Amino acid sequence: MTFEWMKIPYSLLTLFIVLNYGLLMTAIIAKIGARAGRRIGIPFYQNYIDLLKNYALRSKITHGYMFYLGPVFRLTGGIGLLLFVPTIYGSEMFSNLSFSGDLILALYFIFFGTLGMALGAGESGSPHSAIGISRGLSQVTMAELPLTLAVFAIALQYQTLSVTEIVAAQQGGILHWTLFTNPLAVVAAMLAFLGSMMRPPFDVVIAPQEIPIGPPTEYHSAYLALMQTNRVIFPVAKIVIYMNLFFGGASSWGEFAIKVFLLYLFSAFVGVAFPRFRVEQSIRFFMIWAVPIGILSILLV
Amino acid sequence: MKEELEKRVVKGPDGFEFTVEPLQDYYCAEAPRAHLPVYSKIVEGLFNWARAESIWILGFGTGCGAIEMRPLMTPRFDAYRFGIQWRPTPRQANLLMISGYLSTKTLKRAIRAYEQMQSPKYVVGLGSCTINGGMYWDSYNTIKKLDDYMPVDLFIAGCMPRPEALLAGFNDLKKIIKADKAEGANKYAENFDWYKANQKSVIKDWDMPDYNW
Amino acid sequence: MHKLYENLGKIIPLGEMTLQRANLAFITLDRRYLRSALHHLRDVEGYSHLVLLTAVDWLEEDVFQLTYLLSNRTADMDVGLRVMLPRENASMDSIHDIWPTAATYQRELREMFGIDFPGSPRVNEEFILEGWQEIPPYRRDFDTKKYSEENFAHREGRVTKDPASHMKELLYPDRGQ
Amino acid sequence: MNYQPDRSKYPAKKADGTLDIDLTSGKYLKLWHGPNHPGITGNMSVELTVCGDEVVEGKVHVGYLHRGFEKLMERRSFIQCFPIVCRICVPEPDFNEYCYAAAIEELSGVVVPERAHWIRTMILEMGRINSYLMYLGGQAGALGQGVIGQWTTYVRDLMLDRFEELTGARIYHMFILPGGVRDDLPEGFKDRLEATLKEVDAVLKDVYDVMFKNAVFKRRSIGVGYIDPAWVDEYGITGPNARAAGVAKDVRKDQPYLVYDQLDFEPVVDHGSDIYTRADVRRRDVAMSVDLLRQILAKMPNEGPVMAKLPNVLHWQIPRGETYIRGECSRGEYGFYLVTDGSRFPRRVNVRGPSYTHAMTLLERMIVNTNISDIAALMVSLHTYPPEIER
Repeated sequence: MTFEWMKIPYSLLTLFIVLNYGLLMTAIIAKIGARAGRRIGIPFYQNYIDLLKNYALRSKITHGYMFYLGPVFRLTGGIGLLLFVPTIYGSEMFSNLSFSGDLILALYFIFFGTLGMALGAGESGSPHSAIGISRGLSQVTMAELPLTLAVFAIALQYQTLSVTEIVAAQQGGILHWTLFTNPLAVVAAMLAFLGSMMRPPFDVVIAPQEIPIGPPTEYHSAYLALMQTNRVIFPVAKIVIYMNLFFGGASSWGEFAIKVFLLYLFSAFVGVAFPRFRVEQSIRFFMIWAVPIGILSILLV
Repeated sequence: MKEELEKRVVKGPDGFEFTVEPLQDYYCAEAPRAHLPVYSKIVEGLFNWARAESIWILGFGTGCGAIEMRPLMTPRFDAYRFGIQWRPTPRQANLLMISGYLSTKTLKRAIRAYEQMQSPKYVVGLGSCTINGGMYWDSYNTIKKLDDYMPVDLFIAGCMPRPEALLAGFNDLKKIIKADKAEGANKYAENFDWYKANQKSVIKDWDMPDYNW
Repeated sequence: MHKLYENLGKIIPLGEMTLQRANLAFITLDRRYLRSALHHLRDVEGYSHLVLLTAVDWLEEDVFQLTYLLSNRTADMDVGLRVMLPRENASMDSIHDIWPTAATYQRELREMFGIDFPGSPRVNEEFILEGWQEIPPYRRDFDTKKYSEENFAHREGRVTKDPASHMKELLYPDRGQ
Repeated sequence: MNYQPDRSKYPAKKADGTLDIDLTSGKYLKLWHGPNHPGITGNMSVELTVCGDEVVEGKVHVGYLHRGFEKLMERRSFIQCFPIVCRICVPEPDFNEYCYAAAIEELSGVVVPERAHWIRTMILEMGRINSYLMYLGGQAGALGQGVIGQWTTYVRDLMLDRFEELTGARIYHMFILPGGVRDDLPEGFKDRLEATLKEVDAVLKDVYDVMFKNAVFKRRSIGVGYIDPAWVDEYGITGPNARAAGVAKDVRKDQPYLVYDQLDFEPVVDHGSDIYTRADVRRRDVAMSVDLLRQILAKMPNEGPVMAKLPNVLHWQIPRGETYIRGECSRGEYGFYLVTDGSRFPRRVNVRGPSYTHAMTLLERMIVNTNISDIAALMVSLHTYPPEIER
């Protein structure tokens, strides 16, 4: 089949929509979290201002090449993750550059940003960054494991590695969703989801009270702005994967918005109510709970 | 000079010997540079608006004033509404709150924190003791006139200033920034020698590089 | 309290005792007997809590007064031991082996009064001040006002009034000196 | 869980007892917590030497807040000392005022009217509640549970409103003068205070449900930061830190001052002696203070003077003498050691803050063998305020 160049501007359009949606959604989620603390919270357009301000700072300093590349890698991870899975099922316009093997690629991209961040922050030379990196890599690895297991379970269940086909298999009524056809895999994946969202109880990587503030300690102005951009794109992209794999995908932007919002809210609610685990505690948590569930889900398929 | 800042030969864990000269390796010897507004009037106006609407404070409670910072961030006076929030690291902060008197020991740290912030950066002196020494006008350990040691954009008087006063002060600071008069960083870079002379006249044991990024 | 004074007096010679309250007394004693007194008070009499250790500078008599304040919680009794030291190159033996927390007090005294406590851990490290070059600030002959006027830049416009004369002008303006 | 240091990973000790740490070996890492650090309690700093995730040595550095109060007060007349004496300890300033006033009254023989005692007790208990509320928020925040701090600080603001209508100031009240208190209670103050106490009760219940029942909070705090009861006398531990270790140290009970002998209460004592127990003891202490305040409002005499007749304060000379006044503040035993020499100025004032021993020797002892992640929680659980260490 020939590659349709029209896909590229379509994908960029997707990217644009997702970026704005992410900026607004994270702000609104922050407002909801503030309500838990009886506060009003930030205005919903605050993220745009912060972004603009960080790009507008006048002075930048660097600690070496990898210091430049760290945020770039991270952003690449987020964008790549988004671009290689279909955002909206069934619409030629927003199915992006998805192809038959994109599930594996997506798994790779989820991890890619963290690795790039590790290289960059390691270069910055701040001991807090170093500690944050060691924590982050170990924890993200542990959080990835259940997800990978769950994804294998799904792949076995639907006998395909293409996200599109998986979504296709889930169409036709809520009961066809993986959430009901293979609940164990979904549970394992949701635990992994919590673990990789950098919110309590699994945010020891960037815990301000211990290692202010972990990997991004040395990052400022434009670098920080890049990472902010990624911090709104990456979760949405990740949630898109979850939505496609487990919650029947989205066939329209409205459905997309609602599902993503609810999934994000799930992690935010858990984050508001809980203090944070220590890193070895969280690793133990994943080993004891998430991983066995994932294995079990594979065995059951 | 502190001994860990002196040039020395270090034997690495792999037995490989190498010389470390911290002033060269860890610090940048270059003096600060004034970053003048380069863009056109409209763009700078937009940028200043953004800077004013998202003020990130460095979470460094240098004195008693820090006790009123927490009510500032909590339900009664919710400063997040105005785009104000804390950043734990100086790299990402724009505003350094000198919350109350500065002992000479803290002044040294405050200077380091200030110099690590990225321009444009702002300083707000909080409480009477930053203006003229206040209660501690005859103390042997606190500075009396903050704006001799770092460029202060705004003073908030009172001992201690109430959170309402702080919010009003933030609004004034926003006005100053939007009128792009808050060029403290450039002022610091231009009169660098004068500030350094003042700082060294107070800090008797100057054991750090003159300018640390 | 007098009973304690007698018991202590049996083993070591004591100076005079001032009974401040029913449950607070200050006893003067010579520095040679301090450690034995502390041991006796802590192990026999049950004064097991070192409340504070501080110094008073009697410039006129040219002595430092070290005050070791001990407390007996169950009996609700406090006793303060006063030890007089000569001011020039004052030095006292450390008690950080009896109460580990005394090391901190001794560090402060070393820095703020210049009283040396040989053998106390980290006693010569800077504790509160940094790069201090004058005489120790808590001594009476150190004038903090003069120091601050000489060393710090002051902002103009501050007026200082003697409270007595100021109030006199305010209240009785008609009456002269 | 007991405290068993594992010396195996440790650096060898030098002759003078200090650890022999070779930073270039790449095994150890120096890490500074503070002074500019969100996890530090106030403006102090801890110099950590970590091996992996474990701390092998910690040195506490204070002095960033030193203003030289004890020197400044030596050149101010007795009444002039009052504006600055409350600045010594920010979160709970009333104890400085009370201890200093009581010391002056004892040395100069001023007799305080009965009603002033009650009002003083009420103010001290209100300040104690403020300080504890701040602590609870900090303890949860040190473990990453920010919402508790929001709730407690909100109620603390309500309490500060009561202070404001009573004294006219939020933080520094300057209300307790020698000879009594500055003014009588305003009209209808008791009802409004009662309303605020109801709010405190409500938030205490919320805090208990969300914080103390939380599985993650238990996992982080139970068994961490153990204080051996034998250390209590060695290190001069007082207050909740000692009470959580099973030693019922409470000056309000042991040496009743003001009107505490007329109030009915039992000090809160527990035996876990870890972070969780200390937090729990303090939470129950808040409840006790609320109860004490209700008793005070009920038993307080409604009429009577609140200020004694003083000599001319401008020429007030106090004969030579020395005394020590102590009180139980929210961190432990707070005391003033005052020496007068017959002149118009104090000869020597020494402030004995509880953090002085908690934050220095005790923390340096406890911080060894803890995980980096636990240090913030450990420091907060000792409830230290740097200003009273260095004054």
